[in-house]
Amino acid sequence: MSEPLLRIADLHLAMRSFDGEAHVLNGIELTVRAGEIWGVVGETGCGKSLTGLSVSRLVPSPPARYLSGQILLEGRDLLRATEAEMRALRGRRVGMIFQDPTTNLNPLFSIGTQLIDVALHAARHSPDILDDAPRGRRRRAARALAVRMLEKVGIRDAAVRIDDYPHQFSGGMRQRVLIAMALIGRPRLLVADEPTTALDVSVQAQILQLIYDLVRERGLGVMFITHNLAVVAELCSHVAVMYAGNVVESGDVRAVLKSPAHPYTRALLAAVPVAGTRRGSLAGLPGTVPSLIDPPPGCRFASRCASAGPDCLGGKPPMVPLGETHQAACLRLTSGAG
Amino acid sequence: MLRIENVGKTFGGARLFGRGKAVTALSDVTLHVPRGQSVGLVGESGSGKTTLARCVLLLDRVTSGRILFDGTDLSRLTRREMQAMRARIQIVFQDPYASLNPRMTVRDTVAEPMEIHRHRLKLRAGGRTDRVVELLERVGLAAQHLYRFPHEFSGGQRQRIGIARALASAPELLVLDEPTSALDVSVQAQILTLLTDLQAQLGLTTLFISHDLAVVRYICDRVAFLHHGRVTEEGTTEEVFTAPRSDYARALLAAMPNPDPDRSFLARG
Amino acid sequence: MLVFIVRRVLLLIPVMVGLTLLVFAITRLLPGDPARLAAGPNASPEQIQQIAREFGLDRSLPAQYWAYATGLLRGDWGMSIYSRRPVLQDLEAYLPATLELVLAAMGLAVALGIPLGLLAAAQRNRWPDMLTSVVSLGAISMPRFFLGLLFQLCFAMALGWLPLGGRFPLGEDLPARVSGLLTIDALLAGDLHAFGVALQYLTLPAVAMSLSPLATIVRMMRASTIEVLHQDYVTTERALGLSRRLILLKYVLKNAVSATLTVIGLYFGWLLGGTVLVETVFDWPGIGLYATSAVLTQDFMPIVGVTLCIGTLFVVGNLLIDIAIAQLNPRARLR
Amino acid sequence: MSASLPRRRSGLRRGFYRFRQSVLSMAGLAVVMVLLLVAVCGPWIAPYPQDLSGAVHTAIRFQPPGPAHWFGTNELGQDVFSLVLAGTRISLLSGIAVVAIGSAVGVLIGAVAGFFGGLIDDGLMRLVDLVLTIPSLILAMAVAAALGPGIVNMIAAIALSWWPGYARLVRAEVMAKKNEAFVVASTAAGAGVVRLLWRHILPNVLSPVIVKMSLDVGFAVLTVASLGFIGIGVRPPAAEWGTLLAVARGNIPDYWWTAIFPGLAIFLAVFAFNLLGDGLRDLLDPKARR
Repeated sequence: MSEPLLRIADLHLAMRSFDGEAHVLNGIELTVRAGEIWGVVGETGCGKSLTGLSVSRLVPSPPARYLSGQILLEGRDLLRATEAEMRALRGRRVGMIFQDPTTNLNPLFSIGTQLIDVALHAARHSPDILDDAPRGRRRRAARALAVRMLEKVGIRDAAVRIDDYPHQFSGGMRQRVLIAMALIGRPRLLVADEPTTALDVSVQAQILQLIYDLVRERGLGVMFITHNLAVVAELCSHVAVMYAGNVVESGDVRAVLKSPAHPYTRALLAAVPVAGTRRGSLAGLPGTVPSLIDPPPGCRFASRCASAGPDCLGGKPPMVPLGETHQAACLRLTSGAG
Repeated sequence: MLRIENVGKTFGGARLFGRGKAVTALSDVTLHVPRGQSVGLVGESGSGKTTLARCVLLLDRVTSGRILFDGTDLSRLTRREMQAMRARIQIVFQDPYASLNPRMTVRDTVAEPMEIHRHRLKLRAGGRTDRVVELLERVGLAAQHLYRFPHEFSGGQRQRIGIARALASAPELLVLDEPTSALDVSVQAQILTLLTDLQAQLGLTTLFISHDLAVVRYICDRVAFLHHGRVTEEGTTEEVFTAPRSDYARALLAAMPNPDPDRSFLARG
Repeated sequence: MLVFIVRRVLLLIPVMVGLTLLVFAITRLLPGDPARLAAGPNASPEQIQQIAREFGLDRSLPAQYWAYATGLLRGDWGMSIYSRRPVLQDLEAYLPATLELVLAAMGLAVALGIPLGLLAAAQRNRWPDMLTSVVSLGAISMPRFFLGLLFQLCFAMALGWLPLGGRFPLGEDLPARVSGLLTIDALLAGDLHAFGVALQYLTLPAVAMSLSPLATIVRMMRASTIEVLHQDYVTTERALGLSRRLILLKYVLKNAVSATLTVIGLYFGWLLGGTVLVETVFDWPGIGLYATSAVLTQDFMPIVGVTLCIGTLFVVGNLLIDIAIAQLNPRARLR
Repeated sequence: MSASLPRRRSGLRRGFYRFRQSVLSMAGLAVVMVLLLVAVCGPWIAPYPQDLSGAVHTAIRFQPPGPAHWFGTNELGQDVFSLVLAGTRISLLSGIAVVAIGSAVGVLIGAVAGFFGGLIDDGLMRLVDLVLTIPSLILAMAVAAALGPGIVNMIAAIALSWWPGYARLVRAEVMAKKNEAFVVASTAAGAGVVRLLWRHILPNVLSPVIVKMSLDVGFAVLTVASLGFIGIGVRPPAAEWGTLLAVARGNIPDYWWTAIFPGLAIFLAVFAFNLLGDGLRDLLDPKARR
């Protein structure tokens, strides 16, 4: 097995708010290798976006505070990197795409300007991106690269449209531009935070296809953050299910979705209607997510879990290995069982 | 129950200064919602589904064609008749945060339709509160919630309040405008369950507007696809989902992500 | 862009018509006898009747307005009772001084306000920001005429650094009139001495007048910069590694300035209103001083003329600001 | 992304907290309270009430500030402290009156324009644009000159230039709120115009109006003083800060106190209302809370 691209180990993050300090990430574990597409899935407030932002160290602190843990990018601990070192990695080692394509492009600059600046930034640390163009020719080389990237993400007449402004593109096209921007610095890891949530179903399918093709072609590792299990099933090779700041179950997408082990994963799957779900048989999840300020000890899902007992409040349940990559954090599971 | 016949709707026209460009939102839409059934209206953004809902709710007037409710042409109503009709058609909105007045208590919000239609419903002020409690219990809330404000509730609870308000004037037709799109899946499941229960208990007729094909397939008896203001496909849910006839419906169904990893369209190629 | 400018300039026509309507309404529709007002406090009944005939007060209002508007176009802006000259002639004489003062003050306010606001936003909630906030709020609250008096007391009377008032020393030769703005004319004539003198006279009134708009621009710029810093695209720019400097000085600046310009347009009127006060304090021979002296002598037509003139300046100033915004923001050109 | 369930309440609570924490907002509130108190009972607590009705003491002209006359005396030998105290009433009353009239008219027009839209909106907003083309001080000057001197005329003149700001603000807010789901829900339930505006829309647009009002009282006081300084509006002997300053202009630099204290009074009042308004904005306007 290859050296992991990204390894998040026991990451704890606290977020100060007016009501107190919330323990929003409670020991996240996640490993992404080149070529793997990891779906990070969970409901509102489970910490999936914060985990994604942490990989580029973009969570503002204060109010956030890393309590412990490591984020290893190609073996290097990002939590110990300086801001300047982080900047050298952003866009060049980690690319990011966010949810809303209408608000993530700067409206007053042509898309070319924005792409070129990202390319120039990346080329300062790895000149090979612009084929080692000498100083005076870099801008021209960056523009040529930007046109190639736009063509690659499916913008027709890229050489002309590069000077257009964001409002001249449709939502799906803007998301393509943002993908081009995220990948122009040739990162190894792509973090995509709900990149298709704001799009229509047919556009979503195109964007998923585009991401899938680019990932295959470039051998990227991907962290794909979403709340939509069906999208995970479509695109991802692996999945990590998050609940209240914990990864409760992770592993190969077939293993997790076909034989979910953690009660939360099961509940989540039971809540999604599929072809053949009989009317009235859909099961909602009772109760609410516990407050993350002074959370109850032990398993954070215990208050909503049908099979919880007093032992569940004893401490954070350990990950139980269930298969080659499949594991889940529940006391009711025994090793090896699926 | 509800018959939409050849309805067209065009926006824009003259203003005092300058002229707006006319936009056709609906053209020649025909749709039938039988009593006691749930009809899904599926479309992507800009398909005209919200415009159609507004026309049914008497919030907009159709430009051509007509909408018949229980045999009455909605566009020919007098003011008084329109007012009476509003008690019979109600709506639940998508965004549970925007659909409740932040400065009104739950009691006032749910009681408002009863106040407006007090002459028809013949409920005294005290009787109204009792009826609010009854409605709250029906949607899974309780009397203890009466005098709280919307911000004290979660998204799912707010949506329940919105449903209680929609039921307050004892409507026959309920328009559900993406009622679960803003909710997490576990909450969505609760609301869908509530809706199916209510439909069974009250014999409601519903027009369910959504872009989520899976939800529509789960909850609707019939379904219509709207594309660029036209109905491209209409039929029973079973028919449409298993053997779509129009290209648009086929394309949309193919683009719909499937929660079964073995049936991924990417894997299929 | 050219289409945008042409359309905007054409739109000035109805606005100007509206402006004359408004001024007409002030002179003819408010309670009070317009003829008596125009004739001045010491007029004889015959004079009043004479004016009433000229105004055509016995005719219908639309006819009166038509006569008034065509009169304006012909250059008939009424007579000043005090100077015994046509108001338009007086305005032509006094307007350049006001323009010079307004341009200097506005230039100062924009040139200092935008960088200061950006800086305050970048240093948000640290002491330079807090200090800027309080000082700028104080500056906005400062009556400009009082500030002018304090400046005179301090820099002219106590320290003797700068002249107390006026625009140019009596008895010295003025540079040849080209634009009417003394500093510009002096430079055009190559007369550095005169330029220095004119600048000395200009400094105190311009600073006194610019302080409040300067503070407003600082606050607006700070607020819009902070707003822009919270936009999603800034997160994307940071996530893809662009430096804080590049983001702030290129991507954020343009957005924040374009938002601030809209507000500057609204506050331009505040600045123009201030000329009346500041010119009065510093005896600056512009249309503002002309207006206040007219108030003292109850000379009505000059007041009306100045109102119309300042209204026009406001409209033109806002047109220029709109063009600047359209230059920055491609979407604004579509409107 | 974080759970936004108790957002509004804790937002308001945080606002109160921050308002109390903010020394400046509290100071503004305190000064406004004191000024209002002085405005109510100024003439009674003035040490030399006879000076307010125009008494002249030539023997004690231009006394510098001292224990007998805290702010000194003016060219007529009148106590400047008493005059400044008495001026509070006129300045604050006219300022508050201007804002009250301006906001009442502006809210009504803005609400009508925003709610009905279409031709009514077009017409009203063109009127607003028109009035805004003349800076308020200039418009007030012209109108006051046409109406003649007097406090009531001055207030009317300023209010005439004051309402368009409210009309614009309220129109924009009403238009935004009009399309919010809770208003549409009420419309669909059959609510009439009055119920929609009164119960649903206006309560939800009140916050920015209140913030603007508190900021505007300061600027209205400033405008009143400016008109006084130009020589329009209140005439001596009625004590008004701007008029006091205009008269005192001739006395500087030798008798600076006659000018400094009225000027400081104007500054203090405007500053206090601005601080209060700023604090209120933090408290009530979630968009500005950063």
